[in-house]
Amino acid sequence: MTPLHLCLLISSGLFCIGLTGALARSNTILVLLGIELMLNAANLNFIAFWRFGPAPSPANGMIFVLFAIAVAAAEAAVGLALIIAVYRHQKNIRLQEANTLRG
Amino acid sequence: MTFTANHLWLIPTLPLLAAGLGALAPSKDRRLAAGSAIVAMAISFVLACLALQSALQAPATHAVANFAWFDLGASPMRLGFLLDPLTAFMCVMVTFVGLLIFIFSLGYMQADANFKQFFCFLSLFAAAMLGVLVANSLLLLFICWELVGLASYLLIGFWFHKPSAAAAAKKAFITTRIGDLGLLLGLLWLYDATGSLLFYDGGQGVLENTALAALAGQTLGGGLALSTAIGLLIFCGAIGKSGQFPLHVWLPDAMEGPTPVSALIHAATMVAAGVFLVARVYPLMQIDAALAAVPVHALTVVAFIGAITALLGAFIACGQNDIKRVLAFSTVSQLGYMMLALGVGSWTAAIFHLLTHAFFKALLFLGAGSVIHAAHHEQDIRLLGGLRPKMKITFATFAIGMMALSGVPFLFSGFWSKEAILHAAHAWDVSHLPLYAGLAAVVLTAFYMTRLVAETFLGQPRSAAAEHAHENSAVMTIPLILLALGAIGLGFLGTPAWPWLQARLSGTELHSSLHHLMEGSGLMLLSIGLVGVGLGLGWWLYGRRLRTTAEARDPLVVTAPQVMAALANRLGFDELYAATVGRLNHFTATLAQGIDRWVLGGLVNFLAQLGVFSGTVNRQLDEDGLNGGFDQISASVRGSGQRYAQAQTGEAHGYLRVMAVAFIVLALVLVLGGAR
Amino acid sequence: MLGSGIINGLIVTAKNFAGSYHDPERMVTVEYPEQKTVLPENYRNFPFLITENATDPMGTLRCVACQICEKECPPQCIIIEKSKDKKPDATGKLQLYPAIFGIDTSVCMSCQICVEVCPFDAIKMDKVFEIATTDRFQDLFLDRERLAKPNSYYHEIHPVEAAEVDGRLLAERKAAEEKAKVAAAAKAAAAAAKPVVTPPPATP
Amino acid sequence: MLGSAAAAMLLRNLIHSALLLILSWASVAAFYLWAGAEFAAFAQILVYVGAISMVVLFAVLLTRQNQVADVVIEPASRKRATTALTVGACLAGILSAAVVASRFPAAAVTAPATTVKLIGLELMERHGAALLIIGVILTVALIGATLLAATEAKRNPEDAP
Amino acid sequence: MSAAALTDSFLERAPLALRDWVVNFLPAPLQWLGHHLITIIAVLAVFGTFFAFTTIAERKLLARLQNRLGPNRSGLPWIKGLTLFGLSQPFADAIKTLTKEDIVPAAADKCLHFLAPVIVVAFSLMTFAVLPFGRHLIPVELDAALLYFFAAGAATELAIFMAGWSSRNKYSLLAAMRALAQLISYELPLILSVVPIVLVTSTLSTQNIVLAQGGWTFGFLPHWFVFTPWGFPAFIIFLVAALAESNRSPFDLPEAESELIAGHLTEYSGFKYALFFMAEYFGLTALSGLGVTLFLGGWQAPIAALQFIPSYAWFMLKLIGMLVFFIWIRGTLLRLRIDQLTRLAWQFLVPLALLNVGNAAFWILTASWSGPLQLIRWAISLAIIVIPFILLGRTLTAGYAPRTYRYAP
Repeated sequence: MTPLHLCLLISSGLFCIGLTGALARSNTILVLLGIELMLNAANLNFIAFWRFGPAPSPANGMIFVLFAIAVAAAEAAVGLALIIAVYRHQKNIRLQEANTLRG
Repeated sequence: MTFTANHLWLIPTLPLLAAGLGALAPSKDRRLAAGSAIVAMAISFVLACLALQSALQAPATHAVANFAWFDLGASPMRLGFLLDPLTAFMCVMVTFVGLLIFIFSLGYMQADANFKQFFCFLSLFAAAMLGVLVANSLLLLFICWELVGLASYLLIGFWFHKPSAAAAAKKAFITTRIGDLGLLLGLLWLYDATGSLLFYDGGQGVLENTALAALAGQTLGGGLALSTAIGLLIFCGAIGKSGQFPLHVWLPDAMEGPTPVSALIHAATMVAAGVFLVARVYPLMQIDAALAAVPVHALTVVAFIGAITALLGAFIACGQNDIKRVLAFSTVSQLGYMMLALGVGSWTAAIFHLLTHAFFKALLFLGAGSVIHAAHHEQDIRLLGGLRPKMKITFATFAIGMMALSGVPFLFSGFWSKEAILHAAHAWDVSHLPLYAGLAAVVLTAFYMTRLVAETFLGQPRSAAAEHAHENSAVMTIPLILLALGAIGLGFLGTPAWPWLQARLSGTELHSSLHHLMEGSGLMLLSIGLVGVGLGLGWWLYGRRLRTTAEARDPLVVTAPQVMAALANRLGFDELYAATVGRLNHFTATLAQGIDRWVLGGLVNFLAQLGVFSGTVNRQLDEDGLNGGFDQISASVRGSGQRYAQAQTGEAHGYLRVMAVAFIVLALVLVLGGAR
Repeated sequence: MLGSGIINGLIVTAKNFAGSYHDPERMVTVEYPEQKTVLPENYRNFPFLITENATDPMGTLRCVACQICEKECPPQCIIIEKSKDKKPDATGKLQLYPAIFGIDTSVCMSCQICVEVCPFDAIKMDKVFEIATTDRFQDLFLDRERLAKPNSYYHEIHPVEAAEVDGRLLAERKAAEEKAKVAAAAKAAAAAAKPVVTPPPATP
Repeated sequence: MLGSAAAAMLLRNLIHSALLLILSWASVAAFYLWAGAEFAAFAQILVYVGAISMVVLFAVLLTRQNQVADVVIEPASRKRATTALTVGACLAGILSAAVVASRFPAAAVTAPATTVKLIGLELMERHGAALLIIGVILTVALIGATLLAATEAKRNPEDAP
Repeated sequence: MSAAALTDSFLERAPLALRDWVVNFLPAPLQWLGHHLITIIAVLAVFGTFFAFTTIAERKLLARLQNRLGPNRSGLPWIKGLTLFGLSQPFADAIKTLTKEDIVPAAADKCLHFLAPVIVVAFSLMTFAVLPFGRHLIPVELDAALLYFFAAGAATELAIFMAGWSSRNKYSLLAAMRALAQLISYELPLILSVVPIVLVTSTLSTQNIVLAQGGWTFGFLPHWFVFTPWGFPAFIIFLVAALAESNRSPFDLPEAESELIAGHLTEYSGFKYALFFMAEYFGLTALSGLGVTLFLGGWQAPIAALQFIPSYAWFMLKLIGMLVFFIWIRGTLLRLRIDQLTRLAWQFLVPLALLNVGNAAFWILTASWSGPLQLIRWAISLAIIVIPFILLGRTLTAGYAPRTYRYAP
């Protein structure tokens, strides 16, 4: 068991928790947060491979993580704004009720 | 300190700063917006003069300052600035004319509510235009080029509350975009072919021998050299921006903008950008001329487009009644001249004409602006008249501009630059058709300018607006006077006897002797004669019997009503485009409907008829068979649609679940199948 | 320009700062136990009872236990019990006196109504403010002995008002004496008239 | 990290789960620190703990609903939770099996020397285009979020036709 | 004395020498622990006392600014009549708050209610870790120190939210939201005002930034960043944003006693309240320290001739100067309204800070200019910032004028 294995296990655990949360919870905010957790798990992997990977390049993993964080920030902002807009429209934020786009 | 290419970025930056400042300033703060714009322009002018002085010390070299913008994959995307006589001359012209027009605008736009925005836009335009001039990279040039387009859009549509202005702005924007598409394609192709977009880069640039040879060496299908194809695509951009045939239609409409804008953008600077672009990439355009095997040379196309435009513009100008539109078509025609000069191989003549034209056309436009401002925004020449005693300075300067444009010999700059072009056309060995077109245009130019001056300034006032006109304040007349001086004096920089400008531009030795003047005297005499014919014709038709009322019919309309109607209608180009390009859209849209209605509908009709017919034979069978069949088909279609729609539950959880399951499957496949 | 106001303000406070060290006039602080501010003439807080003579406070209370103030007191913080006997007052007249006179200052609201209604100028407003105690029941209930303060103290704390009151009392007393004299004279006359049939005519 | 994340997803109290999530983000940052990625760790804290958490908390507070309504657990959501758990467990099993089974080349002993200056240079030069695009995305997201969340302004009476 | 001798003089090294001397008593395996513990204890002790004296200094100074005397009575408990100018007041205050009853509302979220003050103090103390107090005195030398500072500072927002929410008091909650809005709004100009420095020095390490400000022109004009045309506006923006970040007057809306009954602190009493109070002063001190580090040359002496005074003394002097300035501001300016506050941040500070970043970029681009060009460089750089300042200021104050009082003489 190398540190890399440990990191990957942790990150896959985090990913699965995020996924389960996103699937199970009905509150849209929590679904969004679950997705954020999955993103974090991916970032964790980047850092893990950057640090313990076979051919570490000086900054690649880090820069990936920075970009991912920036995108996550944008995503969170837009997502939460959407949630607020939905809330204003239908007075609750349960995801299963936001289904007016169904076929 | 010497001014080098490293300092060149200052020239466009200053107006840009002024634009930013103007955007920030409160809209009440007129003095600040205008003041910063003018000061920035003045400093830019001084810097441009320094640049010129520095460029003239080594006219044959191209001083560059390149820098990496960012890395694109492995290769850096590099931009740069270029200092050579072409850039320097153009910068001086743009900043000087721009400065005068800025000052003129102080008076002209005085009463406008959006005064501040106007100067902000003007500064933005100046910055973008100067950016085009100093760019050493086709990409940087393209960026600024588009910014110029944007500024032009904003300024044409400055009085956006007028529907016609808004429409004209849109038209100009879209029409030039068609050309820009070509430019963009050319740019991409060039980058693909050479891996660089820098013009000059110490032997690595696209305009330097290595790249040119490579470009000319490759041929495409049909024997077309690669350089020709790219050159023509780039030329598309120039066609759009410079209002060349067939994309000239936006330029006259652009006159809906405020007159200083027309003077600055649509006479002196922006439209000349196309000419500048071709002159800038001239080595690329020119390289295929040495190849005999190619079916068409890029420059030949340029020459013919130019010739057609020159003649066409002049023709249409004869039939216009709006003072600014006459000048607009005249601009189109003059730009055609420049293109013609480029095409026939004398880019120095083209730039010479560009510089002189910038001065006298800006002068004419500002004169027109002065008239319009004095006559309470009356632009129809039939309703003007009799302004000469009321507006002496305007008349005098306008007349100078008119004579420069018409090519009245010896004293006026237009004469010398036009002579240079005609000589070049004469020396062209491919065809003499452009020369004849140019000569014809000379007659027409002299004719319509005479008509314009006679109608506007002579005779008696034909409307209340013209009656109450009066001379404008010094802030408007002084730029006119300065420009008039330029319109006279500039010509002597490039006479055949002393072709200083041409020599400096091309970086060759200056040969001055009167002998050269004599050499081409035959052609010169011919063109002087043609100018005389034009002037005389104009005088005979318009000056001799001055119009007394606005309703009086134009003498030409009396003689050739159909022709004049067509000219007034601009030879129906707009209608043509509406009927072709515009209609194409409509056509494709209606095509689907048509297919629906006629083909399918016909089929259905036919079937229905068949049904009716068979119904008479066996009604029972008909209802069970055919109609039932239709019902069944439609029902099944609807059913399948519903089934598919059910997958679209609108529930994000469902989608997420599907994604998760798919992910698991993917992971399984990877783990079981492809695990190393 | 934006910010000039801020700078002006900073200058003002900086002047305050510097001034507070060399210019005692600026200071608004009074260091209390050592220094005290002079209270204004009309300052008042709780009532007290006036005695004529400082040496015998209980003997010379002006109060005659008429109980008007007790009835009028809005928060009902005054308690009075009349005496069984009578004592001569300042004028020598026999009057009742308060056997018990108490004011609960934890209830008193300093409204001064008791002073207004007192026909004998016996209760006045005090100026003390150091009245903090450790016991909030006994110590805040002021009895007769603690309430009684001599007239000279009244002159000390409210000189103008006290002078006016004394003047009025003096005038009243004089008027009463005159009246008494006249009444006495009349009485004497009446007494004299009884034995003498024709009384001498009264003085005009 | 895992514990707080799991608890966050389980708790009924939204604020608590949000705070726990923040804790798990912070512990991710701690992980970065452990792995020697200082810059990423501080960026993570600054962005997640400093900014995103605030947005989340604001959103939670702005969209609060009746506490009562949440208590009723519909059968549908029970079913959904079971499926979710199954899916999550499956995935966890597969991933961990895969991770355990795979061999990686030997790890580098020390963390790669990454200075802030190096990151800055890399960002501005090699990844300049990406940086520009990220900037644009962030700007657009900011404007979009503001537009979405902002209440529609009352129309000016002058605007009416 | 030569420069090298100066930088290594005994005084300069004294604190380090003391630490090493103590550490040497420990067994070798524990030495690293002792090393760090001593650093932590030193920071805690110095800034704990510093905090105590800041409170008394603030009270006395404020009093003087308003022509009052301020606390001057407290002495020592066992000597009667000794007042010490009231300097022992903070200790009296501390004893008072410690012995006060700790009230937790019945409905409160007890755990969070307890955690909030702990977190806020912990994180505000953490910020001290990267401040260079002296030439050799920096608790932790980090490559990304500035980023660390702001990351640690960001956590206080969380604590404020926790305090407001866990109190179950609607005023607390509303005030916490307001405080958050303020903190987030001002975080932006704060960070943006620092960006020019990072641009110019191309480092995030605080120690390197201080080193970059070393040197003097003619021996008495220090090369501090506050004396550059981009550094001065950045410093001003930093000051304003720092005031707002530490909830101090005139931006003390979050705890405006008269409006919000002390905001998120409403339900706190006794020691927890004291912790919040302490965290606030720690935050202020840390931000002032950062300001000193970034703009005022950190521990560099202002005049070359004064270098013999140890560097940490200079740092402390400058820090005290900053704090005095903050107190001065508090004694002068009135509290802003919430709309004025946000408007100031978004319409004035942020655009100005962005422009200032551009200004710094210009400064770097023209770094090679010299001679008369240097003057032009200064003029352009000043123009870049001053003209927008005036314009933005005009738009910001449009419609405001000195009030005219109808009935006043």
